[in-house]
Amino acid sequence: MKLHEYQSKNLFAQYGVPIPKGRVAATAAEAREIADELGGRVVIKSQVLVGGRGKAGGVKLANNGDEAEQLAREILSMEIKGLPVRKVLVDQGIDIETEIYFGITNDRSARRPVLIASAAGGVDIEEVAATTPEKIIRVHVDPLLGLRDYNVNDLAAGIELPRIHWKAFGQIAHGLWKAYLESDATLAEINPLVITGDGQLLAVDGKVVLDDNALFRQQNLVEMRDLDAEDNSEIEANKFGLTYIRLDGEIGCMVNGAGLAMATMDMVKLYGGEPANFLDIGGGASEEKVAAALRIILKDKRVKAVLFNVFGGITRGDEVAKGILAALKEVNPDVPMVIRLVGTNAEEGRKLLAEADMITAETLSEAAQKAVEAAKGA
Amino acid sequence: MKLHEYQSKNLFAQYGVPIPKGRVAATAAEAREIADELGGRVVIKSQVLVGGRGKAGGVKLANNGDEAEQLAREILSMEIKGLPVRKVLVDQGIDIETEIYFGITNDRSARRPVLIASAAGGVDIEEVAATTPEKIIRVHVDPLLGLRDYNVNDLAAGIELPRIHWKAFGQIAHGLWKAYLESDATLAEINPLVITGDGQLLAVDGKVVLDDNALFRQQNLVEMRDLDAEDNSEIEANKFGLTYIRLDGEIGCMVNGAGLAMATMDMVKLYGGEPANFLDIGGGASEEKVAAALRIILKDKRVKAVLFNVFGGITRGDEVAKGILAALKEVNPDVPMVIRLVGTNAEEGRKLLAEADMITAETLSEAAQKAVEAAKGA
Amino acid sequence: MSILINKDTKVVVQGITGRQGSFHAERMIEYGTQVVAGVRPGKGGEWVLDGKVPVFDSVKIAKETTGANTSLVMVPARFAPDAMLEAADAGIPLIICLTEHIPVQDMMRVRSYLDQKGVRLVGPNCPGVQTPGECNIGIIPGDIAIPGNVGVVSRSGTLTYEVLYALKNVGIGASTCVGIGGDPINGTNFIDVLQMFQDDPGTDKVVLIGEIGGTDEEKAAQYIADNMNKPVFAFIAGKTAPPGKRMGHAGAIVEGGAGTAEDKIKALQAAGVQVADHPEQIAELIKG
Amino acid sequence: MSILINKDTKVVVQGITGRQGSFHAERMIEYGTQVVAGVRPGKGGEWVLDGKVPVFDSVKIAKETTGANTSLVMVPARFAPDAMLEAADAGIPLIICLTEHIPVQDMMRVRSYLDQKGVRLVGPNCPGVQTPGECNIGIIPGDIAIPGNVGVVSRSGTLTYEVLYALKNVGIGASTCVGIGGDPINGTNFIDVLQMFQDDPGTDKVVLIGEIGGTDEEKAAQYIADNMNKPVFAFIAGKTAPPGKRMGHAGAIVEGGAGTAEDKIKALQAAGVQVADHPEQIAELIKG
Repeated sequence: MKLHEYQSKNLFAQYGVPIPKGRVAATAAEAREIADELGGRVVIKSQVLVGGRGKAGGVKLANNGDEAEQLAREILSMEIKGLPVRKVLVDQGIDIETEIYFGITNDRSARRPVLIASAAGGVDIEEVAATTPEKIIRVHVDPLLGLRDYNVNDLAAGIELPRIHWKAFGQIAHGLWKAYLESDATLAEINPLVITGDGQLLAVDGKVVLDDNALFRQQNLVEMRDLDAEDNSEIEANKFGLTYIRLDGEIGCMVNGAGLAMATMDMVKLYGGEPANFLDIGGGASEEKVAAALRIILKDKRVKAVLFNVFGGITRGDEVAKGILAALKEVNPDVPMVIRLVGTNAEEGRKLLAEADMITAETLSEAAQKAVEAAKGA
Repeated sequence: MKLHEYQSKNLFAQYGVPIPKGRVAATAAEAREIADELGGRVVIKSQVLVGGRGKAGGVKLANNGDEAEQLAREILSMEIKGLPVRKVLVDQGIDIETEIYFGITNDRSARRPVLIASAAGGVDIEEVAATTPEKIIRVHVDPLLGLRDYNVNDLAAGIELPRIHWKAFGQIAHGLWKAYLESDATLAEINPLVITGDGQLLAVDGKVVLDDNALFRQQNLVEMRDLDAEDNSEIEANKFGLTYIRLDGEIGCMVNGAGLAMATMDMVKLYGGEPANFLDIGGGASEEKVAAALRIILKDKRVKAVLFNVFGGITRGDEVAKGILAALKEVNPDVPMVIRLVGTNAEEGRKLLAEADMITAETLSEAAQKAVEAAKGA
Repeated sequence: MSILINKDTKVVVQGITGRQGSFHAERMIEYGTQVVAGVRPGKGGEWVLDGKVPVFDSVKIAKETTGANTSLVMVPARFAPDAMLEAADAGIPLIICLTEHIPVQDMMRVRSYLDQKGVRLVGPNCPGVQTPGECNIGIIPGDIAIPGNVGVVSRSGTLTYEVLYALKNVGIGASTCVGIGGDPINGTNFIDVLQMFQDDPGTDKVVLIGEIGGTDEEKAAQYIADNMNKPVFAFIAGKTAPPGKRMGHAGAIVEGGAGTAEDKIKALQAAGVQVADHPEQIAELIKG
Repeated sequence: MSILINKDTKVVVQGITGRQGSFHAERMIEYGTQVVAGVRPGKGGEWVLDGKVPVFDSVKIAKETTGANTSLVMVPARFAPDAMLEAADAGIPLIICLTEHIPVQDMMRVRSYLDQKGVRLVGPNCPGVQTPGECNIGIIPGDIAIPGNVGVVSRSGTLTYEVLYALKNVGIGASTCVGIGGDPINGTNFIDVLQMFQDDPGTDKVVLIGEIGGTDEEKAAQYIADNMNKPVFAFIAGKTAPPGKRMGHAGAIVEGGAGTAEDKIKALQAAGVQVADHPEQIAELIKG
């Protein structure tokens, strides 16, 4: 789950990280009011959960309340990469001397948190990493010890931060660490961390991504969730304990198990089709779950055929088949359905499904081929 | 540093450990008032920092306000093991069903915290450990992980705590752990932890010993310090960065280094004398420190001779001697002084001191022998 | 021969009184696995599965009483980190954790602690480990694999069943099948298992089933090139997965251009590994 | 020959810009010790001790730049735990910590972490380690010991100087002298050092200087009885110390009847150790 810039920065501020004065506004009038409060010179920043909003015109500088209102109105009517802008952050204008990148994330291969900093801040850090990797300083933190001062010293020395800023940087580092730790973030990022003309350090932009698996203990943060930024079908799938990801093809896929679901998509592609989605129905296949999954797949009008691939292991194949039949009756799809059922009691299952006017297959290859053909014929 | 029972229990209560209703009183009238508030049936407990106050008559049961006042008056006029009783804790009377011992301390040889529990609570746990060690359950806690629920389960299972009490016991364990951890305790002990007639768990008595080395970060707790319970000379010595411990003999000892100070005391004893104190003046020997140490030693009127044993290593012997001479001039002692000075520039130092009417010695043996003789002659 | 588990393995099931725990423990016993104990705090002294398995209050007590040497963790995600720490603290040398959805920061702490204790963890978010004919720990169906000389290691569940089943259908059996799990931070990686297979005299060929996300397959390829002389066959799932999306498994995500199926396949092929176009093809490739 | 440190040891001093740190670093250099670096965050790039020693912002940078392989920690108690963790994290294999008054709970955490990293810690609250004629790390005076074949290990500071000095006065030298420190939780105990001396061809006899508190001397006695063939001589301080009082050292306390000098002396004698009545007698006993 991603937090908006203003949510991220407010979170950081709670942990003592200094941020520019500013507030979020949902209307142009509010933006004007905030700009007037802040003395006129402000930045109007669209709050959308995608990157590249600056290039898309979603960040503008205003010199007074009039300009702020005008620009806020423009931005609030935009759509950036398909997402409507519903809020803008109105921040005081900052006199920027230097821009630093500073983030904390989980290093998968080191299996520990890593602090990342670069004196070349303000731009896409992945680009810096690709072109001038020596400008990126990484310091790992032991997960049982937590952040220590010496970790911060290594980072500050690495980016050659002037000594005069070490103390402020240390406080920001500890604040960012606590924010990362206590909100179960997978990314807590300040970019840029600005050194202002008068020598202050300020987190001018912020980004937080939370670990979806830890949301059960982050109720306060879950309330900040912006459902606008998420696919409706994915939200719907989540409710039923399904994992659904919309793709661009025409063959709907319903599979038990994430790895098998990916492999099924790959097979569709291999035989000349395009998968319309990733969908993992997980272990077992209750009627309710299968029906919900079918509804979600068929809501996508591009879908020309549905491919079921179920490895009946723990769950018996005949029971899976019955679940599917019941779901079909409820949803009543008008596209061809191909099913491949293997494992325990698969034979019985296949018989039940053949009677129900489904195309059956023995192997995954056969199933994928039949689904691609069926989609072409539909 | 030790906390009183009422201080310990209040600390525990801050971490969610249930304690009996009650308050501390400095006068008999206050005790009556508290007893009346609590419904009459109360326990009056002397608050002194020594063990065995129950056997000494410092804990009494009262059935009403009159009795409470009377007993509080008696207890407040007592002295227990040389310490005056200045306060009593007035606690509601508890209907005790079972008494459990529960403590957390630092296991020196395992180098980690240890939870200790016993179903045979309410009595001296060291006695239980000595006579029926199988009744003591010990569970170590990893210092980097902190207390985990399974540690508590092992403990509860070990003392065969009835299942119905596991949840309450778990909360108490986590509370006691947090108290131990956040106050830098070397001991946090509930004895007895009582199961009442109506099935509640209550910490009826409590004891906390703090790590003196961690007091710099425990300002709130330092304010609870009861100087009555400590030796005046030891307090005075502390102010000068000296470690002084009063003993029962007649030969005052002043030594640099704790190990050497103990060895010096042992030598005095070996040659038929008795040391009057342990005193470590630490590294170096500034005039100010030596003078303070001398004053403290000589305040003890039983002292018949003073033995200096200084290994001038880092500090040069002549400088040590000068410090001692200046201190002698200031304090002007009327008992014989024996000094043994070795190491860097010891020769020069010894010459300086011999002129100052001090008995000098080359070896520790010789010094101890001379001090014992001098004390007998004095 | 086999790796990790065999007929002498004694299993304690943490979470045996749960719906999943009791169901799968029963299957494991039917398979012939020695399930010697279950753990459920506060339920010590009870017996479950028709009196076949005693329940203890803690892993420590279970181990002391039954000699269990492997723990299967099947408790909910919020309790799983402590369950693994408990097993490690109790001196269990092998922990197999099936639990899905464990927070990443918890897993980093757990893994760090287990490493310091020298404890091997398989999983989390894995189907378990099976040595066909001897011992089955977890939820891999018992009837889809036969004993044999092919070692199987995989980040996936049902995709692995698919491969085992395809192998069985052409008469090829497995020495041991290890599901290492689909989480970004896990206990045992490909290289750990490849090394065990290379050293296991009962394993002649190895199947590696990978997927998008991370660089473990690339590292495995390097290891294979440098250290293995047994033939390795592979399948990588997720060629069609879009970047920036977690494909069901928390670890299956292409991020910042890294972790694509193409990169992994190239690396494996460069290491001499035969990479199948689809999972069923693995069986054909091995049959040769 | 020697243990722990020798002429090739390269020392980084954590806290070199402090009064104590700079004073003793200077003495160490005079002795001939290779003090290659100092650490003081925020002072990286400066040079101290008349331009002899470069200062770095962290141990990691100091190690990378100078190849330091031993750290001397001389920072105040509240910073010492982090200083030790930092040295361990930077990959320094030997840490000698002189700092006194470190909170016990901090030390338990530090020791646990250092153990997991496989780092050897000597101290805290110790005078350091000296290999006469080669290397001196800490505050043991340089002129009180001569090179020789007697290994010395001690919980005390000046009491150790006393013994070294007495040995020197009768012409006996030391292979290495290790002050393990007077704190209840420390890094290296008697057994660790006894084992090193037993294995060191340059050490023929061993002196152990113990004191009241804990049971390390008793365990050492057991170790000597079971594993050592080199003669061991001992002195135990604190025969006259009253119970329940910390005698200067945080670890020197008789608690609950345990840790008395009598118990330790008995245990050592039972292990065949010659125990001296007073420290100077050690030299006589060794001379024989």
